[in-house]
Amino acid sequence: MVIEILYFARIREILGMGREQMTLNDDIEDIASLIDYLCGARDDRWSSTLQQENLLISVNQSMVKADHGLRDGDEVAFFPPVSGG
Amino acid sequence: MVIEILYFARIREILGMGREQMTLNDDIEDIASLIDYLCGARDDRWSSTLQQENLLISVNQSMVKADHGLRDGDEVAFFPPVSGG
Amino acid sequence: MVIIQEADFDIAEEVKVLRAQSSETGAIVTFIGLVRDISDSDKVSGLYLEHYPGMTEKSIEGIVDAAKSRWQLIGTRVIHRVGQLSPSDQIVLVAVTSQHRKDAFLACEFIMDYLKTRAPFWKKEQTTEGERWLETRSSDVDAASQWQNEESC
Amino acid sequence: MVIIQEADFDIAEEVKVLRAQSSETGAIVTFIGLVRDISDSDKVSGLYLEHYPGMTEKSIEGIVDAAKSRWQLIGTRVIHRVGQLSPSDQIVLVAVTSQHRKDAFLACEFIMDYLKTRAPFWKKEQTTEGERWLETRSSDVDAASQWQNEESC
Repeated sequence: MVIEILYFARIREILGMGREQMTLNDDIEDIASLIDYLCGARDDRWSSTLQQENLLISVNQSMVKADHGLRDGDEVAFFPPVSGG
Repeated sequence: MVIEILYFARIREILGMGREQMTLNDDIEDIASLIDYLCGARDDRWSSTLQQENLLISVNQSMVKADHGLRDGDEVAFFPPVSGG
Repeated sequence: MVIIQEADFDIAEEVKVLRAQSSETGAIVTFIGLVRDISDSDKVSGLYLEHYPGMTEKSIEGIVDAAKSRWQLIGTRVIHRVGQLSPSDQIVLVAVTSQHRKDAFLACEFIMDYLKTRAPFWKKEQTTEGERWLETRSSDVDAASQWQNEESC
Repeated sequence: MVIIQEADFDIAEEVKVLRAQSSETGAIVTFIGLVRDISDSDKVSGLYLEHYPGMTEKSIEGIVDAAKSRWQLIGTRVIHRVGQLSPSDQIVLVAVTSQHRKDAFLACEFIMDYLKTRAPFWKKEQTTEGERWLETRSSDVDAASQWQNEESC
């Protein structure tokens, strides 16, 4: 399946990337396995940001936990704790 | 002594008077005795308004109780519960 | 700053004055009270607001001082209208600035609750059933007394 | 009504729109957040606000809906600015109308507390010590969680 991944704020800056499209292997079925894949396949910046305890995750613009399942066409976002207002 | 008495809102309308100056006899030393005097010396409208339980009293623009003493030049006011805001 | 006036007020003007007072201001909370067109299920056509000149300002200043001693505030503005008003007219503005929003929210609500029960204003409603003077609502007395209960916590 | 924009806003305009919505409105409570010039004792020269377009509006609308189900509200307006801001600039406006002031006060504070912890905005401060991203303050997390404790009372 194909998903869109968005990165925001500090995470976007560290990774040097705001958005990417990814074609996932069949064994990546949820957010947790997506994070595992990204941390394993890419450089240290990925594991240092995506394994942080306070990482926030959304799928299709709703906040989710790491066990949330993935479907074709999903919009996934990774971001740090928010600070608006 | 000479005092000024002010009446507001419903009380002012019932008494038909917003303000009066009064020269008090020596035996009127506090608000309670002033109210007694006014209720005794004047018609029923005075006793029906000044003896109401929810009557509010101020002397020199600070809220007081009926046992508050009176001094020459005091500005006394009688009014119903407030309803601003 | 406490102002009693017949004229209407402009919230933008008051917020502008408050913003100019300090660059440390992080929060502005305002309350505006309006004349409602229904009162106890009667249609209200107008409202006359009487007050006690001098004592009104003094009592509101006392309430504002109490708020200032309780929370960290930067500035406050209270404007209360008197005289003849119509439904939807603005009656009162309370505006409070602070470094942090919690102080501003609490102080603004505190000032309104005490103003409702302590400041010498009286409303006379003109309704389809005739004219009538309003008196303090028991819900307003309860609102003001809650601040005292909190103090003893 | 939730609006995310780079442009500044005018509180008078927003209050005017809310007042026109209903003649039953008795109370308008507004909150304005401003850029402070000091942060953790460093001088702030500017603030950059990033957000997640689409999700921002959706999350704030969810917060407003939660407020509406909890209190009797007539209207709400939330405007949040993004992009480059300077000290003393307005960042956010939350305006709530209701028949009675208590509902308006509580709903306005509730919306701000949740917006601070749930809406996807990120602030990057430019200070004398360099640039830094801000993260949710623990005091804001506490403020938002208080509303949940109250629910179980």
